[in-house]
Amino acid sequence: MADRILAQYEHEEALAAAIRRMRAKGYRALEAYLPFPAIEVEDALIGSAPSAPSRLPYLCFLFGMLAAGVAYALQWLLNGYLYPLVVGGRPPHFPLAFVPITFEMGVLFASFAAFIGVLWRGRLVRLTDDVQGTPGFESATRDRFWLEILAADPAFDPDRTRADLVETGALRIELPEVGP
Amino acid sequence: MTPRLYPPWSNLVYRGALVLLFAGAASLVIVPMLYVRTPYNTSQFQPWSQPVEFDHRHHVRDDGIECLYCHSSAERSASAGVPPTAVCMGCHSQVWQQSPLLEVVRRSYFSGQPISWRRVHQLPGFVYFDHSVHIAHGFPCERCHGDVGRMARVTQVAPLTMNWCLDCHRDFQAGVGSERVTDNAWTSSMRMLFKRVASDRRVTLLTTCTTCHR
Amino acid sequence: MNRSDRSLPLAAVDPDPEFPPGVDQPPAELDRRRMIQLLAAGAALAGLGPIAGCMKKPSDRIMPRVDQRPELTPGVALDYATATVMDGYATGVLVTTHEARPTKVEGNPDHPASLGATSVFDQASVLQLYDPDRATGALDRGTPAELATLVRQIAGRERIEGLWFLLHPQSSPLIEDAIARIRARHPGARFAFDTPVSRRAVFEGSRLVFGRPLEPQYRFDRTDAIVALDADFLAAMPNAVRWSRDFAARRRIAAPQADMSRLYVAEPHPTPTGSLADHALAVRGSELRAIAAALLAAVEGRAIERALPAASAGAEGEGARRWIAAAARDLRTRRGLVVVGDRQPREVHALGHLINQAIGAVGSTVVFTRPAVIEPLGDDLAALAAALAAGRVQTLVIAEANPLYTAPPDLGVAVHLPRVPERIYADLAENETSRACHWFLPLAHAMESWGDARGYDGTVTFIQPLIQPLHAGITLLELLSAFAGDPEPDGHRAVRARYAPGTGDEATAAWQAALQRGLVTGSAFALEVAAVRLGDAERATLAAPPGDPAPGPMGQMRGQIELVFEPSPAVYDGRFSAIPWLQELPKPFDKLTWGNAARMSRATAAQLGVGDHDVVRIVAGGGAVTVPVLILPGHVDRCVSLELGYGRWAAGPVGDGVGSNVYSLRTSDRPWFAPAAGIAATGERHRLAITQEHQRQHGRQIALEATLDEYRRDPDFTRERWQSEPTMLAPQFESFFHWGMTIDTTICSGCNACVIACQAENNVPTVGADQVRRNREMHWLRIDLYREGGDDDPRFIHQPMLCQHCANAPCEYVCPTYATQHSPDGLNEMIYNRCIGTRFCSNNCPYKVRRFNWFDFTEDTARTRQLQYNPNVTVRSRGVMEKCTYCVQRIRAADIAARKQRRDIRPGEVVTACQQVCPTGAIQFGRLDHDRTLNVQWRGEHRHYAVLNQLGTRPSTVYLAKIWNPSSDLPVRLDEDTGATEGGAQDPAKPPGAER
Amino acid sequence: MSEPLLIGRPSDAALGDELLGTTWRAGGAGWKIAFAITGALTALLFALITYTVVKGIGVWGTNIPVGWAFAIINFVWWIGIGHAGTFISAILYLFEQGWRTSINRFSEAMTLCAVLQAAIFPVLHLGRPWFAYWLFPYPSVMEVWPQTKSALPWDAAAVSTYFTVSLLFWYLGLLPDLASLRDSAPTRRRRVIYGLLALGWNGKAVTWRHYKAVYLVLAGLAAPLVLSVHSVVSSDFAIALVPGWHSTIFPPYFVAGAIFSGFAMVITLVIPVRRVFGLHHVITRKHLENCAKLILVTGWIVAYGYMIEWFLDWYSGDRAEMYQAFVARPFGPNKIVFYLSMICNVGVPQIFWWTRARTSVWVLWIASLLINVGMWSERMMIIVQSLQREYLPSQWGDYSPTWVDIGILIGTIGFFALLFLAFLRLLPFISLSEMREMAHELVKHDRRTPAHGERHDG
Repeated sequence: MADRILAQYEHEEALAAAIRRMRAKGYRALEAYLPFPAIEVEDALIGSAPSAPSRLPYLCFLFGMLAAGVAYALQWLLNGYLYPLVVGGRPPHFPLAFVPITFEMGVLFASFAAFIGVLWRGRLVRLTDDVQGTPGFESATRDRFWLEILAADPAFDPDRTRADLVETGALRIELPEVGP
Repeated sequence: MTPRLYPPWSNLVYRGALVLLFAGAASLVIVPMLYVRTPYNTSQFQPWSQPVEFDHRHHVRDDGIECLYCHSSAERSASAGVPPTAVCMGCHSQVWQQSPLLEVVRRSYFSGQPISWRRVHQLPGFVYFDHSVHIAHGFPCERCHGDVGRMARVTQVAPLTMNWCLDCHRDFQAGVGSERVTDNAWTSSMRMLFKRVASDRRVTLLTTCTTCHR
Repeated sequence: MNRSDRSLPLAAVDPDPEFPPGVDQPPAELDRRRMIQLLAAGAALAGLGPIAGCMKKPSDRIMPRVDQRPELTPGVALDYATATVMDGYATGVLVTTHEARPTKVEGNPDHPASLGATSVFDQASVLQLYDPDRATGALDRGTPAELATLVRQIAGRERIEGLWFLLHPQSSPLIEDAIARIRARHPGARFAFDTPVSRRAVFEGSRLVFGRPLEPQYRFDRTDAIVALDADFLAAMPNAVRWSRDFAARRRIAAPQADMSRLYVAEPHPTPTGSLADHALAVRGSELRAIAAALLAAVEGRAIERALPAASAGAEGEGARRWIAAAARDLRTRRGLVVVGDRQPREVHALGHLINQAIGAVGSTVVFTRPAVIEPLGDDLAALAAALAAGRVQTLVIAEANPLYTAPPDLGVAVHLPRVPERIYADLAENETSRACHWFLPLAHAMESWGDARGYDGTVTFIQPLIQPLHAGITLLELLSAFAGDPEPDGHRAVRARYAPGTGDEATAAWQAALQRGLVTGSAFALEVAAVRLGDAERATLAAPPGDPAPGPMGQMRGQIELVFEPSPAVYDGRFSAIPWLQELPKPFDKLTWGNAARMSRATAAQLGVGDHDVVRIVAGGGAVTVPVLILPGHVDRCVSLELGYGRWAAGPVGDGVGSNVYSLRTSDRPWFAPAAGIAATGERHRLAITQEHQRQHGRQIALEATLDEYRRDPDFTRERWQSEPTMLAPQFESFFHWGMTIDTTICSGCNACVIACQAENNVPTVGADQVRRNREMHWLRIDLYREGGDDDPRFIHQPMLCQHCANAPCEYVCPTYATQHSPDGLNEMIYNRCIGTRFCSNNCPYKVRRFNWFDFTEDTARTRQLQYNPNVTVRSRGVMEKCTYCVQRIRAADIAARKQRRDIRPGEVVTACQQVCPTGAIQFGRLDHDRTLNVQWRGEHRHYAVLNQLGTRPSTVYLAKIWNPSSDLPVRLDEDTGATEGGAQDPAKPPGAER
Repeated sequence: MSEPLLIGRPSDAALGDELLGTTWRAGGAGWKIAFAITGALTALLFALITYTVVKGIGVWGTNIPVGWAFAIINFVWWIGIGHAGTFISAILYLFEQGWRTSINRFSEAMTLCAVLQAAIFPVLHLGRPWFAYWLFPYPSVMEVWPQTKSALPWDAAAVSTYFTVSLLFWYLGLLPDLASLRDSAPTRRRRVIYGLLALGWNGKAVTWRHYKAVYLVLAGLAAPLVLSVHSVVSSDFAIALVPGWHSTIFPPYFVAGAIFSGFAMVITLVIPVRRVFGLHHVITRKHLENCAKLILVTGWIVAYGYMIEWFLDWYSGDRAEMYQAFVARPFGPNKIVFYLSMICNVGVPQIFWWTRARTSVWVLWIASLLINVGMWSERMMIIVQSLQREYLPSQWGDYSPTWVDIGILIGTIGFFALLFLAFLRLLPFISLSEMREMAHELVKHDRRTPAHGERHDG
């Protein structure tokens, strides 16, 4: 038995309308697949379970500040403490000169956090997943918009849900095979 | 439709491959760092074979000969020096004068050809180490050379890396003031090997670069 | 001499097993032995290989000595007293040896011709020892022969008919003895002593006036007014090193109110002496006789017009007359002295003696002794040439002299010499003449020889070997002894026999003490009474307007261009051509390396329609050469000066083909000044290798100057260049003592001795002409030349420029790896092994004293020359920056010595190489808390300044402004903005006077 | 009247086929020739790099006093060119400039290729490049560390950060298109390969949400980064006291110059690409015109930088600075670069006051080439001419490049072109997902305003 049901729509507005209708019918475990980030779909999904605003920017900020702090501390340690050689009559600990590297390291690690954050939250770094291989699903990265309702949804019932989706004007409806 | 592009198990392979890739890249950095710290790279503990089976244990411990008796220029010169053949023959014209072990020494002495010893402690060319000033400040020989009196074959015990030099140069007092320079006081020297945490790391004439690099 | 004790001589020691005598190994073998030596010493020469962790150190071998020698401690350098000899005149030197390997020459402070300083040639003599192209053995008609066999053959012969010797002038008492013995054994033997830089005219001049050849001994330290007539007594005369020190004693001014000597110089082209002159008069060489005659008239109170008739018309003549009048007044009223240069004819020397007599200088500022050289007026090359032409020479022995290269073509030596039935040649290396001889005997280098020689004042100086001969060789003394019949001549035996005949312990100890001193105390010549023995008629002839060969004061040669020859300040007469240090030495006024040029004034160049680097063809004396032009401000018009010693063709790979051979333009009757038969541009260009192309300051106040009057009026005229600039940085290392250097530009003559001394001490490589053209020369110390005033009448300031060791060093903070950083005792340290070669430090050094190893210059240095390397200084590899370290190896050695004795470093304990060698003593160095040293006292003088002080770099090197002492009769105005206005008006790529 | 950003309203599928199809449609002989030429130049570059490392940097024309020359000029020039890419993709994104969409991927790739060229030089120009790792704070047994008061470690940090962030930013933007390729490329082999690169992207709405948040963050990070990088590069000169370098104006003036040269390079590249791939409806005149306007603006900032420098040199009263500005540069050795930079950087952009110049492809292209030349000359003027005439006239020197210098410069151009051509052939060089987003926006917009074709956008 399939653990989810997938419905295909022609464009993002149809998908957004479908989401609203399905939510009105009590479906909660909704997810959409689409070839570009459509604002209508975003809006329609607000309130469904996985749709909280991304908190990755906070992670980036945290990593950036942490890296900047470490970068400054390292410069102090190496130039100001461990072997405080004197150059050009400057004091070994010379904060002004330590700014550029501090800044750069902050940016670098914030960027790492951002990139790795997306991969992590999007459960990426993989080759395939549960919906890949569903007939016609390759259009999700091309020109079609897909709605997913998980079997875990309390309102889910294979036949009724399919009927509900047909009502929303889905172009096709697929039940992906469960992986071996 | 075509079958699935990737089978489900491919995810594991993919992630494993990526981890290996990153680990490989990291090891390119980490492995050399570890390597330079190995005794192999620093030439520590390598029992070189020498042209003469000279046993320091016998000369130092049994006979009680001071280090400076043979390595006399250590007091006056940057170089500690390996004794001239004549110094060996000073004693061995009297004792063991027939020993086959000393054949190389005798041959050198009478032919005028020097004995070709293998260098055990070698610093890079740009390091100017001066034995005499260390001796004058009471650094025991063992501090750097280990307890040669217990070595059948002399090996290098200290890594002779720059950070090893700096440990003492930062904490200068640690090695000074020993009563007798050539005491075979290995144990007390060991204590000194454990560097006290230097509270003041400011650059001094002992830690500025031209102290050793000129 | 605080660096290391002067140790016992190698007198009675056995041969060093590392250098078995008599071997003639190829260089590669030498290299192996060198490596063994170095490893035995724990010394570092191997250069900087990759030292990263990825390269494991190889295990090396140690080869200790077999025997025990108490005076030899591995790693401890020894200094031996010996001598260098140039054309007969000995300079006492101390040679530093490391493991029996001479590395550095220093002056012997006890020697009167040195006083601790040396010339560039003395410095470079150590590299001559290691010349890879030195002869490795005797040759008999080009095939190797056994030297000892040839020597025995020589010794076996008696009464050789038609035996002639051609030697450089000699002063050795032992050689004098040998010559006497040769004359006894071969009754007809004749000796010609000659050199291309002959001083014969000096002795002819004194014979003319005093009746016998005498050597003037000048007392510059007692002289207040000096008139130098074409006399470069600070650089190009035999006793110049000593005279520099004497001159500086009266020239250096310690306080504004103190007095200083005044110097008048008349010369055709700028010389080190001329650059210190308060009044330099540019005159053609042939005109000096008229100048001297006029000066004599002036000091005797006669009108000078009779002596300078033709001059009374032109402005030039007017300038000369005023110069003569002012000089004469100073000569009369102050303690005066006239010095005549060696290349002037005897008449000018005679006039000089008469002037000195007239002003009462004789006996006070100049005294006379007999000449140090043997037979100063004996046979010369001309006499030999006459004998050659007449076919009277059956056996010709030439040692060191190179007549086929140097002889004037009109003597016909090249034609007649090959007709001599037997020709024997001896020198360090084969050369032009040796190729035309049957036998070639390799001479030993002075550092491999036993011998003696006299200093300029007659002091007997010992020559002792410092190294076992690198190749089989014979000394000149031994060669002459062989001709005297000794089949196994031995220099050591001869020296012992003459100076220490005793054999007891006491005699040996005395002998060793004498050798340690390097000279025989009290052996200087006694002063001679010099009375003028000149009839009135002769006097009148001298004082009259001279006829040919120097017609008219500004006379007959007016229409023609006069050629002036000069021994090269770098390679002398060509005998040092194989020494790369000297080839690459920037010559004092044109900063030209690797070659010579036709130097002339701007007006003359314009007249000829040529500019810098344009090749001209000069015809004179039956010869013709092509040579590039170089415009030299301060050069007299209608005159071209040419340096001797270039254009050799058998000097080995270093010297061959460098520059143009101008000997072919010389004639025997006018060796120094001759009219040019023709000069014409060839249309070709040859880019000369010049290290400094711009000599104007552009108003930047880099090298400061003032007249004595100005200095007295405003002693703090340099205030803008020493007052510290505001800074936000607190000083670092305040509690430590600091090192510092002080350089007095008033007494710096630009003689270049410091440049070579630095090169020798610090293993500075040479790079070759092509790299010099690309601005890649490596000298750590250079002498910047700045020129003020007009092109016709320039004032020169020499500014030795080396790392300034700035307290706030701009180079340090831009280095990403701490390869250059500051030491607590105020040194700007350069750590080669940490350098990755970003060159940011050099870009940011406003003094541009950093040098970069663009290629592996050490690798390109001949292996034997690498034997000269100082083991206490790292040899730099490719890709690292290097620069002056204030001789940090000497500082740290003193530091270690002091620490071992638990004392402080003593004042004067550290002497840098440049300080040690400086003939005038213009460089002082020391700790800034040693208040009683000259270094600190000088820094307290009003006229001190820091170069580019306005940048806030706080240099540790401080300069003293150049003070001029012009006569009130000839006012000099120092116009501060000369350079700026001119520079602004013209193309900056070619600022005035430096269009190169 | 403004030109449209997208001509026509292609369907998603058509747009996809057009923009992704560049990766699989066969190229003609022209491509082979282009690859052959750039490949040969790349081989020349690596041969000359090898030669330099083996023989030493003495094979270049550098000397004392001119310690830096072609290598550092090339470094600054290439890294400056890179700046336009980041400027387009990050700063214009933050300012919601719609016209960036069709050229941002392309410009980012240009950035990466240019920074790769630049990255050759900081290491190659070292006397001992094999010790370049000493610039990084690794745990060394020497216990001597990098000296971070020097601008060179700042450089190392800034350039490596810049390259890394640019790469992440570019790759993140590429993920949806790689997934598209995985799903729609014509052969299985291509789909497998692109699938490996797509990291499993599936277009889930939640991923898109994080993606958009992070994309904004990265743009926000890249914007100050792009300013900081050239500021740091300018510090290589500004922290020194060489007359002609010692100037506080350098950071903003360098940044403006970088963007100036970068836009010129964008135009240089985009015009032929657009023609070759026939993408006139996607990359429209509007895009070119906007680039031209930005060139005019940044060109004036550069010109202002020159003028302020002259003013400060005069106002300082410092003889060395004045000589540098008013004598050495216009009249000294290598003065050609002074005139080239004045003509190309100040003179040439002025033609963009005219709309016809801004919209004429040929004028734009030639002007952009001249500006590239001008900016290279400007760096030579700053670096070489300044070093030729420093404080002590005794050490004034001059500089002329060797054939190795010139070969390496040409080689980097070839290598850059090779990488860029490879990018054009292997990856979608216009962001499909963003184009789709824009196309849908425009369609919606068209529906609201019927008279489409005469609207303002952007």
